[in-house]
Amino acid sequence: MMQSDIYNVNVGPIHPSTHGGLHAEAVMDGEIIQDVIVHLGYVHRSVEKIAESKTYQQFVPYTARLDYLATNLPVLGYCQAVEKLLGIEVPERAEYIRIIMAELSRIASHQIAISATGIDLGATTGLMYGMRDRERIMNIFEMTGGQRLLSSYIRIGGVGADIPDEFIPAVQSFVNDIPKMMDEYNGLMTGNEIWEARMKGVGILSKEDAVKYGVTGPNLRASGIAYDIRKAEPYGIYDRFDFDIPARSGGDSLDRWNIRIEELGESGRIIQQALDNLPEGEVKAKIPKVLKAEAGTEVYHRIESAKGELGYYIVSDGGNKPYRLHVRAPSFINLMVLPLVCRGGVFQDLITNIATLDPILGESDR
Amino acid sequence: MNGQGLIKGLGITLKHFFQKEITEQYPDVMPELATRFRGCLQFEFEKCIACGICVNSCPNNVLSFETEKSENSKKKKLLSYTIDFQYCMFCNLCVEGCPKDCLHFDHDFELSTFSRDDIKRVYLRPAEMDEEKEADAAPVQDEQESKEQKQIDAMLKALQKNPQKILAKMLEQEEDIGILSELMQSNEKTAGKIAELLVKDKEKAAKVAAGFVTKEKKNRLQAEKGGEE
Amino acid sequence: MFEFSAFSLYDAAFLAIGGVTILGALGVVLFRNIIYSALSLVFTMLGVAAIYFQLNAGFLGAIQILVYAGAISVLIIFAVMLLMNKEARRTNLPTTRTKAWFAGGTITVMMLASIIAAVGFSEWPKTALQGVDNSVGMLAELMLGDYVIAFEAAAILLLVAVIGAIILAKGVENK
Amino acid sequence: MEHLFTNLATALTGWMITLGLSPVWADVILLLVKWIIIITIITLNIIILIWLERKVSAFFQERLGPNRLGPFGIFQTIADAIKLLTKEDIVPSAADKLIFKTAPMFFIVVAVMLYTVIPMGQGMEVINLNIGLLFFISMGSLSTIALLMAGWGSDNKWSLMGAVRSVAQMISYEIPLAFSLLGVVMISGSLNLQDIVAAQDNIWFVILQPIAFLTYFIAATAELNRGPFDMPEAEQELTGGAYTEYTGMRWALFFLAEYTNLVAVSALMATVFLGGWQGPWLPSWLWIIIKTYGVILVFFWVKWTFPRIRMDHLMSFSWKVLVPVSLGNILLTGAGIYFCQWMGWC
Amino acid sequence: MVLETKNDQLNDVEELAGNNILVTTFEKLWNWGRSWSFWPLNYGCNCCPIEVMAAGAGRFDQARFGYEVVRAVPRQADLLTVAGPITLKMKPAIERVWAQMPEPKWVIAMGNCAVSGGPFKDGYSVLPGVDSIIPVDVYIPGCPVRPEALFHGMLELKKKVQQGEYRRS
Amino acid sequence: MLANYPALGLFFLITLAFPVTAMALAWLFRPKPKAGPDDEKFTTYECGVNTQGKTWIRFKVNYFLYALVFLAFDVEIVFLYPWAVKFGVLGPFAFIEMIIFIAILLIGLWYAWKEGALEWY
Amino acid sequence: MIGLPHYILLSAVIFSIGVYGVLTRRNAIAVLMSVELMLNAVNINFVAANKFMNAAAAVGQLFSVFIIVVAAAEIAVGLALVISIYRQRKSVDLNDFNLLKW
Ligand code: SF4
Ligand code: SF4
Ligand code: SF4
Repeated sequence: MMQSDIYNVNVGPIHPSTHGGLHAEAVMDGEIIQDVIVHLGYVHRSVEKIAESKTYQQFVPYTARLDYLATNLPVLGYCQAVEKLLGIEVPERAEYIRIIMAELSRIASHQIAISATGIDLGATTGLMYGMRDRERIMNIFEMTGGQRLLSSYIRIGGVGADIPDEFIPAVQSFVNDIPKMMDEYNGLMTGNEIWEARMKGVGILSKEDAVKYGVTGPNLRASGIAYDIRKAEPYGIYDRFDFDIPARSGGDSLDRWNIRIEELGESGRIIQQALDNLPEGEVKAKIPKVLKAEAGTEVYHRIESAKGELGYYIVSDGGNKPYRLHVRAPSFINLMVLPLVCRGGVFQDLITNIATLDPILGESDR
Repeated sequence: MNGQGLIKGLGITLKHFFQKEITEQYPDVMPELATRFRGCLQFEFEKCIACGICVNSCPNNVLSFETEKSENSKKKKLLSYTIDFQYCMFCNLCVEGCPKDCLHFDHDFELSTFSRDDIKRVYLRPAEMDEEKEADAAPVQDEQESKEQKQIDAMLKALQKNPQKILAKMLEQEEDIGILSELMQSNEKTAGKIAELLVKDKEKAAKVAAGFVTKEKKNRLQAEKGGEE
Repeated sequence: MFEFSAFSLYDAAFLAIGGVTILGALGVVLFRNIIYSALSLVFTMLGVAAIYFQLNAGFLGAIQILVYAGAISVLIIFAVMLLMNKEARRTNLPTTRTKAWFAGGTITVMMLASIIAAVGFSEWPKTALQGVDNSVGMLAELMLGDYVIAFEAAAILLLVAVIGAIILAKGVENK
Repeated sequence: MEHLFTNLATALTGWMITLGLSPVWADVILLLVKWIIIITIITLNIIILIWLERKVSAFFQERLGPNRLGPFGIFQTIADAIKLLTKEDIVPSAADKLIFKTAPMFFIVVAVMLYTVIPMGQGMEVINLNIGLLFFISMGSLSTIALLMAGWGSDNKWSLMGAVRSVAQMISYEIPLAFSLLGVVMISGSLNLQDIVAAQDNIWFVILQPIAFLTYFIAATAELNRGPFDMPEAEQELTGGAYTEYTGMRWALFFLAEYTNLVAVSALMATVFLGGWQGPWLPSWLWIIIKTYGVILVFFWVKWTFPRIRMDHLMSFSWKVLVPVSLGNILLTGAGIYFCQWMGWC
Repeated sequence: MVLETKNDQLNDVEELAGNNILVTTFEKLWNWGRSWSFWPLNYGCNCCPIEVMAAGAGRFDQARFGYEVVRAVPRQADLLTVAGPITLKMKPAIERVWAQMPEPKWVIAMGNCAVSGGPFKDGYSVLPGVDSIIPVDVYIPGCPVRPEALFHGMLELKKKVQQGEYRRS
Repeated sequence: MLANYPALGLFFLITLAFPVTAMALAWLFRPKPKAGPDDEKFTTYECGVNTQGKTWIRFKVNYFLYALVFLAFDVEIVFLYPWAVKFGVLGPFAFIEMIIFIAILLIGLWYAWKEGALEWY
Repeated sequence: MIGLPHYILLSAVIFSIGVYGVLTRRNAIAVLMSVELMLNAVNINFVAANKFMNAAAAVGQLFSVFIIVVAAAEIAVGLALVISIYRQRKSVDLNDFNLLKW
């Protein structure tokens, strides 16, 4: 073939479809991507370092700012990690509320993923529908925590306050509408021939590679491994719920996309069960004003966040602040396969792949 | 396949075309906010006991206050309370921690400013608080006098620091407030008088202040005319 | 008021179009940046199309725009994009060989002189321009009537050209 | 009403001749007037269309769209226009200044030239060209050059990639576009657009030529670089395509030209397939406006529903589907006409 | 009194008519157009941009104000919405994008991160507010900023622009 | 009377004035801040970072191949349009000739297809 | 009055410019463009002669149509040739195209 120039194109850091601060440098040969160099650190806010200067409680709001699309999930993970570290028992009712909030967050995150994929692929209307449905979740968050996005509701030892009266009807009606939403996304986007052509066989991540790179979450499940920490190593009270783990085998963008839509339904199922079994009682355990762990104790706690395995590793030196805190951010690890899945594709596939890998830069750069 | 998906998509958008819009018309219609909505952090000076829990629980050093130990009682006296709102992350920890419920979030979210300095709020000790206390306190003449003097000094300081806020209680027009504060800056005597009156007799203070303003206005008008001629 | 006769208007138009076309043509051979040359070529083609329009050969004018300005120049610009490996400003330099310069200059001048002489010395029939633009139909009748062999030959020529060009451009090494 | 504009034109010419102008000059002035009218139509159209697109897209997305400036936000575009007019003009230092500056002008001139041949009513066109249809197609093909100029002149990778892509796309779709119009030409036997409209006296060509209509619609969408074929402005991919480096008025000219093209192509579609100005009750010029806007609304509908197609699918769709289909349509039309003649229907 | 002021006004008008009434009316028109047509370039890399997205979406619909033409390129943008923390690594990019925007241009610092570094003010890699590198016109405190609050900021900016204040570099 | 093509030329000339006027108006009203030629404002935009390598990229040969096939079909249009105009008059013989003509070019298309010239990349 | 000779003169000038370009340009693509100029000049001749001398028949125009076809074929093959040589030589300079020395 005719030799053409190998040239580098910078996608990002300020680019509409890099999900905030990702800088992917595509090495292109004509229209073919030869390699992608991922530059990270544009959103590095030194969160792990900040953690060392904050008490255990004070750090809670920061965790919400890691994966801000699924606010309650990183907070839940952190709180559970600290509870594990300190041996705090969480009241039953709080556990159920937490599950509801966590799954709502998962839905919100997936809806953002759906919307963002929509706009990245040019289906602006898809974005609007996704965001529209997400607003209902935002309302529920505002109802409980007081803020739309970073609701700051889950606390160490439980949740901030009991749910208000209008909470259950709102959640119930949202859950009832989930199948309708899924139909709409599928009708507008998934079933669309253009959509399918843009996604099918694009950015294939094989089972082996996914495992090798440590990819988790929907991306891993799209590659054919039905691995979900909610099932594999149930935390909280997830073992009480009956739900499925959707898995596909292709590992391409379409599968990753479909997995997310299917997970909406599964999350809906979990919320429904939690609503049905919601017990009465306290929502926050009695915890001391100053939390201190024994010196030298350490804990690693992982949960299934919307993006994959989110782990917190906390080391204590006996003070009221963590000695060291590390976050195993799923986005960071999932993002590492971006060059792998993009190689050999065309330029537009890069955008598709970024969208369907659904990284959150706040989490991966920390 | 074969375009059925495309047609279905067209159908969906067409359906939505005729559906009702979900838009909320914000500036015309205020949004319905949840009761727990956290807009702007408000502080009630009167209730605060200066215990410092809020300051300690805030993750980001948003809150700070100045206290003064008074001689006659062991209690700390709160002089000013600062909310440096630009660092707040609306986590509600301070509100939950406060034993006296003097912090709360209201529903005001329209906080935009043209200058970064306007974001910070400083709450100064309102004068009435001390007055009420005085009424309760035992009437020891000398002590009271010295106390009064102190109050006047504090008031003077406050007046110099933030005249608008205090004067706003006496004067209605913003223009007048500006004039008076200017006047006070240039003339210490006036400031002293107003501070004294403020501490002693509120109504009289208002009257005097109004008088000052009208006088100054006249002066200025004349000065302007003179300039023109 | 001025009184323009139809003729003088026509003449002025011819002079303007001809001038622009010649300028464009000069641009093609004189610019040192190949992109400028190529755009200049487009300019010339539009000028030639204008001449066709002036000659009441509307169909040919439209074809000229369609094929030359719309297709051939795109092909040329794409080829330039394919072959660009130098600084743009120095892509279309004149030859360095003095012989070529000499030959080029002489041949051009001689040819121009001889044609001008030939035009000037010949007797030209005093015919006027035919005003009706009906060439489309006539062309079709000729094309599919008397000249049908040429017509099909044109198709074959195009076919061969396309195949040949694809083979050449794609190269043989990937076989 | 029907002959309002034609009568006005005749009256104007007559009046000018009585003033002592020669007919040629009277015609020149009439042409000037027509030009002014066309520019007004274009600008008005743009103002309405941009607003309409924002509104319509909003309704598709269950939003309201502009509604705060003027009734239903109708003055929104005017504000935008004023803003764009007074924006600073930046020419990047790396750009090829001459080409960079001429590209938008070239683009808009080509776009305006399209309006010369469109019949805007019975006997209402700027110039009644014999080869109107072909002229339209050839003028449309010129915009590729303008795009290439913009892409090359900007000296920016996004611009160049966007330009080259859109040119590749436009040339690919020009073939099916031209081929799909052939069927119509075969039936009407003329390239004159007025004749083509007249030939649809009894039946619109969209009924006789449904395949051609569909191919034309798709190809026109691609020619116009509209969604789902909006490669040059693929903001999520190429940030701004060929127009990346353009600011203020220059960018506005591109934008204007795009919408000008949209109206022109829709008007041609209405003319060729939807019976042009023909229609009952209403005056002819109103009919063409209604039909054109109808077509434009469909363009909007398609754009705001579909995701952007991938470049390679886009190209192979043109060559591997549309070109054969449109060629087949020609053969079908030919066979159909012979069948008709044989049956004695026409 | 009333008469006097009227006379004053009349004098003013006469004076203006003498030299530059045209200019001022034009300026007014320009400012009107500019204030109704902010085309934002959204920079954002944390939570606040999500609220920007929400502001564009159906429930809040930025389009009502005519501010929905989000540009991906600084060249056609009028308003740089900085949402989220500015890290040291991002600083040059922001500066460049700001420089590449054509005049007149404005900046909104949205969210406490952009205003002051916000929650991450203790971090070693976060700038103390975007106004340390580029001039900011409107500050919107909040974490995150509600879409309505963003609109409020934009409407405040509109007032400012209509008064004819814009920055020339 | 003004004939068609002169009118066309005239129209073209006036149309040239349109963008020129627009630009002139814009020039009149737009702010012209002072900036040196090396100002950061005039740098090439590439998502906020420096461009790498030359911006004038050499592309793959496929663009050229597309243009090539396009050229062939564009020339075909030249023949098809007169034929279509006269279709009703020319008779079936011309129709068959045209089918042959199209068929020959379709061979070209088929060849290009087979050779992968119609593949993007 | 403008007549046929003027058109022929115009075409002569354009043709000569084309010849000059062919002989003095170094870039192969520029040479091809010059050839296009020459072909166009010929076309002008054909059309002008047809329109002035025998307007009833369109043979001249038909010939220019064929010339357009030839020109298209020429430029296609020519450019492809240049590309294929470029692949070997990494240059479009005609000075480097001395194939016999190869
Ligand atoms: S809400 Fe949180 S950050 Fe804000 S002042 Fe209270 S404790 Fe501090
Ligand atoms: S916690 Fe409440 S009472 Fe104590 S200092 Fe803070 S505001 Fe005052
Ligand atoms: S201000 Fe708060 S919500 Fe906004 S980006 Fe910063 S941390 Fe996120």
